[in-house]
Amino acid sequence: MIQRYNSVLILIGLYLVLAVISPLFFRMQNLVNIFMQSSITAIVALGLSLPILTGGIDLSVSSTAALAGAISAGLIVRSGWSVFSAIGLALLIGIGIGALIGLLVVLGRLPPFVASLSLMAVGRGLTLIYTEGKPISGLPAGYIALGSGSSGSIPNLVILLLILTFMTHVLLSRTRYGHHIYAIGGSADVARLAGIPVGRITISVYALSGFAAAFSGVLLTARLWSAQPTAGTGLELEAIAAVVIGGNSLMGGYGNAFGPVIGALIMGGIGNGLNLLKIPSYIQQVVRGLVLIVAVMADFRSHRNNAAAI
Amino acid sequence: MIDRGSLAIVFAARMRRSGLLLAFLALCVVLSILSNRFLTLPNALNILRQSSINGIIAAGMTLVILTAGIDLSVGSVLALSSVITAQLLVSGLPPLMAFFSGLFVGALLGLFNGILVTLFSLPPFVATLGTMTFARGLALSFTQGKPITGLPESFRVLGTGFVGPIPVPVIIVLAVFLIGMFFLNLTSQGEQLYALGNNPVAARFTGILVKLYIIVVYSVAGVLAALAGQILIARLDSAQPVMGMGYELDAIAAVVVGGSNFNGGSGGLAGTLIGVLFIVVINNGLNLLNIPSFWGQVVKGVVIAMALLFNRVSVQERKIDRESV
Amino acid sequence: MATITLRGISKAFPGVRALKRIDLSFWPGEVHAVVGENGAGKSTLMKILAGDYRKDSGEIQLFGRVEELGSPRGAQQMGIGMIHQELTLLPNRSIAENIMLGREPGLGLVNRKLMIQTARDNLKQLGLELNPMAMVSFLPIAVRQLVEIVKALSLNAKILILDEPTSSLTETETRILLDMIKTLRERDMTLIYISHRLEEVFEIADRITVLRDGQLIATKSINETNPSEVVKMMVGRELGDIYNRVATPKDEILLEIDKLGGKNFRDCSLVLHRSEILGIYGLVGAGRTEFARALFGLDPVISGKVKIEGKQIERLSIRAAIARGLVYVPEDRKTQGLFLELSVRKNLTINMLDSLSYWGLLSFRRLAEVASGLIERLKIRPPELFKRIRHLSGGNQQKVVIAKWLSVQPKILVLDEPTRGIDVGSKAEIYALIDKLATEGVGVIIISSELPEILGISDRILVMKAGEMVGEFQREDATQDGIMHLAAGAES
Amino acid sequence: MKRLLVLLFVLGSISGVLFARGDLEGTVYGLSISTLNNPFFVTLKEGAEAKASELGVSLIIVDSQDDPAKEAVNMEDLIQQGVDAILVNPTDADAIVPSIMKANAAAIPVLTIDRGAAGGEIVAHIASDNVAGGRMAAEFLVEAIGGSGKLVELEGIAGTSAARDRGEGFNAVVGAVPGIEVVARQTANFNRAEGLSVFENILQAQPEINGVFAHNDEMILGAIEAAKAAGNTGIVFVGFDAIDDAIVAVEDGSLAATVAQQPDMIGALGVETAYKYLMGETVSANIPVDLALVR
Repeated sequence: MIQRYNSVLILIGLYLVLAVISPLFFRMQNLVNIFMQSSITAIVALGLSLPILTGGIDLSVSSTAALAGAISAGLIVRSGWSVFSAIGLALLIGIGIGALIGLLVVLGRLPPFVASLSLMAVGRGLTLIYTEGKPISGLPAGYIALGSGSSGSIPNLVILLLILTFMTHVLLSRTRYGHHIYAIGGSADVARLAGIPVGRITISVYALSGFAAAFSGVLLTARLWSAQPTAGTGLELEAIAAVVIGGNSLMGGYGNAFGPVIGALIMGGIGNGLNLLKIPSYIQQVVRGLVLIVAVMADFRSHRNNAAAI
Repeated sequence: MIDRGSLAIVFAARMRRSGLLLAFLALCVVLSILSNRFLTLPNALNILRQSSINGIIAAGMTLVILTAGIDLSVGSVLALSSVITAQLLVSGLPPLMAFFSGLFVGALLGLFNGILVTLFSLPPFVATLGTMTFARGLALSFTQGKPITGLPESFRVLGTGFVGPIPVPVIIVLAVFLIGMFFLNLTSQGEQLYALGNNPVAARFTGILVKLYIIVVYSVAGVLAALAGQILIARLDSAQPVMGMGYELDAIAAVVVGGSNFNGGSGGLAGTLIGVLFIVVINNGLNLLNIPSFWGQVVKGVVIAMALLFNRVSVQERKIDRESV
Repeated sequence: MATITLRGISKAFPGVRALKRIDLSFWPGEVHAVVGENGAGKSTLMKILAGDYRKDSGEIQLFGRVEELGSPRGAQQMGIGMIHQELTLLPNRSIAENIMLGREPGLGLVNRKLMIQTARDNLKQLGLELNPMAMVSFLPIAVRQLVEIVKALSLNAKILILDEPTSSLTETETRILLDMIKTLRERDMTLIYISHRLEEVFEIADRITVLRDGQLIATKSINETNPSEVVKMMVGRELGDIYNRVATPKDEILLEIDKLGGKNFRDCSLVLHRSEILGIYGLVGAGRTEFARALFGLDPVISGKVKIEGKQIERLSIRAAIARGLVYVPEDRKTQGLFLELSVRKNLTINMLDSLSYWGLLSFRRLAEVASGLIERLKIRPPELFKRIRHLSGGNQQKVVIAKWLSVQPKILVLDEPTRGIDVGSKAEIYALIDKLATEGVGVIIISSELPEILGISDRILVMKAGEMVGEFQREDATQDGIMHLAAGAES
Repeated sequence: MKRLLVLLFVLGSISGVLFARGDLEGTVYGLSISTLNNPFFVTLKEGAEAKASELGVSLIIVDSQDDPAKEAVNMEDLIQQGVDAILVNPTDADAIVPSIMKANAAAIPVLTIDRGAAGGEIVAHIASDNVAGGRMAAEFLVEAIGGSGKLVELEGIAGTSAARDRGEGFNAVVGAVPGIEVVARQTANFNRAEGLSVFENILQAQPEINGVFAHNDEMILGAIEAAKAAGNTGIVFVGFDAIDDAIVAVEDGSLAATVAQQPDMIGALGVETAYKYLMGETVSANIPVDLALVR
């Protein structure tokens, strides 16, 4: 059980160190900032953690986010749709892209890596075509409030992240569906023998990942007050890193809903700390790479002992 | 001592990838119908030359994926080794020494990856993601974000020279693949590499030095990424810290399109070579047909997915009768 | 009324006729053993019953009604439970989650309390006091097997198919299981029992069905038959004593181990002579496997000395062991011994690649010759060089694992559970091979939890308990009771 | 646990060393740059740094790596540190608006450099005009090939403002000249290696090309290498940005012209304007920096 808390320990340790060396770090506003800054990566990572739990992967999240942001913004600004229905359609498109990856994986038997890589290219292309390469701005206040507003002193983004984390936690640990996701990641054959509809669930986790990606795309658009055709570039690697740093296994079958969020907060904290410490951007990349390695090293030690014991 | 029988066996095994080969040939036929410029000798050489960078990287990536690993750092390794080589060249080091120094940097970074993966048991994805980030940062801070230009002519032969009608990079990439295929298919080390990719535990029980092999494989991937970088800077006459971004995905795509799978132990360089050519030909076709860049990505994604599906269907049929017995 | 009646069940795979018109009935309250060599069609028949395969023709009646089983799920719902030969538990999930997999209580949301309680009740029915929240990966293999059985029983199955349920259990654990099977028979369940261990079959089965080459040879009441008749029906010929020992130990000492200590074992000493077959018996957890692994250099050694042919080995390592002619055949052939996706040829020759290279190049002709030689020598079936090893039967896979070491001309062969889960014909062949190797001067250490095997094959038997060597028997003095007494340890 | 301690130690020592040279005294300006992976912006940054040390103020430089989301994070971190002014070189005119409004709310003056912002309160905008630059390049190119012929346009990263504006200016001019035909329009992502391979491919498809315009110098330099390798002479190449390599190429004649912005000047003017503003001087809202054609 100890390794479950390993990433939490790393998170706390990291934040303490940063607090010691930068007086600005532990200000309430700064901590809220970190939460807010990490929330979009965290939401993508939450969704992405589902295919990863089944032993798959989804690289298309970055372009799905961009496409969903662009379409929701475009429908409102260009076609006069209501905020609600525009976002609804964008989320549906995200689900559709995810489901398509799932179909390619399940029926086409393509490796998830390539299936989602292909759709990543397609999604990026469609975004550029739809936006004609230009950002879409002029969004109504209701839309913008999603990503930029706050309720009381807590930013909406943080509230949404907490809700989604809680929902994912319940989904994974309390629902039959969640149990079946773990089962598929542990062994698809075992799951099949237990009468679990492996194909359908596999398709659905990609759909959920697409949904989370689309939702984060909408939030990103709301945060930036405009839909960017190049939004989310590199988001997939960041989200995967968050999932792994949080202690979930890339091989599937092991992990929980808090891991991806903690992973995102660790990375967000590092980025924020490096900025507050005024570390030059090139050096930041060096430090970030090394910290990633060290953090995962600390986390994986316990896993390894487990594996050796068997 | 290579007898004809063994070559025939090797060839037969390679032909299992024929589904992909067919898809590739189909793509070429379609392109030559759509553009009369496609099927010309200069364009063929052109395609081969453009395949050289991704080809060399993908060759290393194939080895890594054979061991059930992955190397995301190749693009950054390429950049860091290239800027160091360029700096050495500009400061007057003899080209040959600069060249080998660059390869050495690649080997060191690969070695680092290999050690993280084996001795520290890090998942290859994370270990190489870390290297990818920090090596890029090193390349940027080494150059302060600026290109290094003005490489000596004798070095540039590596990228721009010809042997007869054939560009030097084409010769290098073919040499890399020939040596690699030779090694993988005809030597004991190659066969052991497949074995350890298929089941590292059993390989260890058999006395194969699994960790050493894996470290060597990552180092080779690093050297090859550096070699690709040397060719690239020789062609461009300049080294930039931002070179090679996204090359890891291109290389992985080529390897996977070429039929290797992430579980390790299956696939090979022949497939990768077709995979590399496949992707270059798509890009070449998009340019020849002057397809607007927005649509280019859509076409690329769809074509790759279709090719894989096609390949999967043709493999599937054979797989059924083998598995059910 | 019969619980299941099979009429004319046939099944063919491309190129192979796996089952030919099987007619068979199973009754409530009976333990019905199905035996046959690997490839005889037992697994195919059971998979059809479990809904895993579809039959090509024939009909299945359940409680008198003709049913289509459709899927594993369908079979489960009709009351057919199956325990597979390979463990089907998820390592990273709790016992409760595994037992209740696919049937988690509650609508949408899982009622965890109920799930854990149900799991606990199910465990209790088998007399197991396990924490239902414990992760399966932390359980010993034997306990996992018991959980597996609990899982199947908890399905309220009327019919339970047990496919080699005892293959990884120790004697004691096997007893628990067999007692449980007897209890279930009292409850009028139909138990279909597949095993290679005829002594178990004769202990608990009421009727016995023999399959060979996809055909039903006979179904007999247990009182009407005897083990040697069953073996004869299985292999289709008379199969004399399967432990036919010819080799006799020489005086020359091959291996001398002095107070070796490591993880889970300590102060283990032994001597192995040329041409000797030394059995090591111990219950699961006695440290037998750990001892063998350390000897082969797989795990670190804390103390002790090892001499091979009089020369002390300074640092134990796999390569040092192989160089001195000590080789190890691990207990789990699929995960530790075989390259499942590679061909028979590649598996067989993995140890001799370097010696069959000329100027760095492999000679495929020589490799094929050597592999063909081994295939012939060990009667590996089918005799195809390029078949993927995954598609061979367990017995033939095991032969490959042993065969690959023969090429390095081993002097000392350590075999860990060499016949687990393989059929009697292959067993006999492996015993004959071991004896032949001993005749040629190889010293063999055989680790096994099957007492008849240890008694039948060994010249000398060492007993391990709690990490220590607690006793030694010569072939003549060894008895089941004597060994069990030491291994189970009445005094502790 | 031991690993964790190691991690803490590593982090502590890295940041301890770097923190030791931090200086909170004096006026501090934040400089948010769209990307430091491009020499143009590196030069801009250096111009700003030089001016800052001349004026005795300190600069905190953050790099958005062309990612608006990262930019938003960086801007928040700058605001959090309570800088006296923020100079921002936005990744995108629209996406920067919320960040600027946050700075406004925190009463931190904001200046935009090189690229503008679509909203928020801006003290001053210091930039050269990309659309005008595109026009300038087109006019030169049309004249250089004698008023008619076949042109190729190498586009920047699709969706970026630089690619958009330069393309817009260029196409506005060439579209109006009847004898001019743009035979290929392909993206090479502002990247020299891609400029090389994309132009190689275009050379295969188009036997006759009179001139090439690329949205930046990196791509045009790649294209020149491609033409050299193919032995293709007589093509007029025009780039954009006037980076050092391009100037060398103009001098040796392989590049006909490049549109010179003065990034160091833009950076320096930015810092200077902020300084003046904080000293209480009035500054004009729009400070143009001259463009020039280097030929």
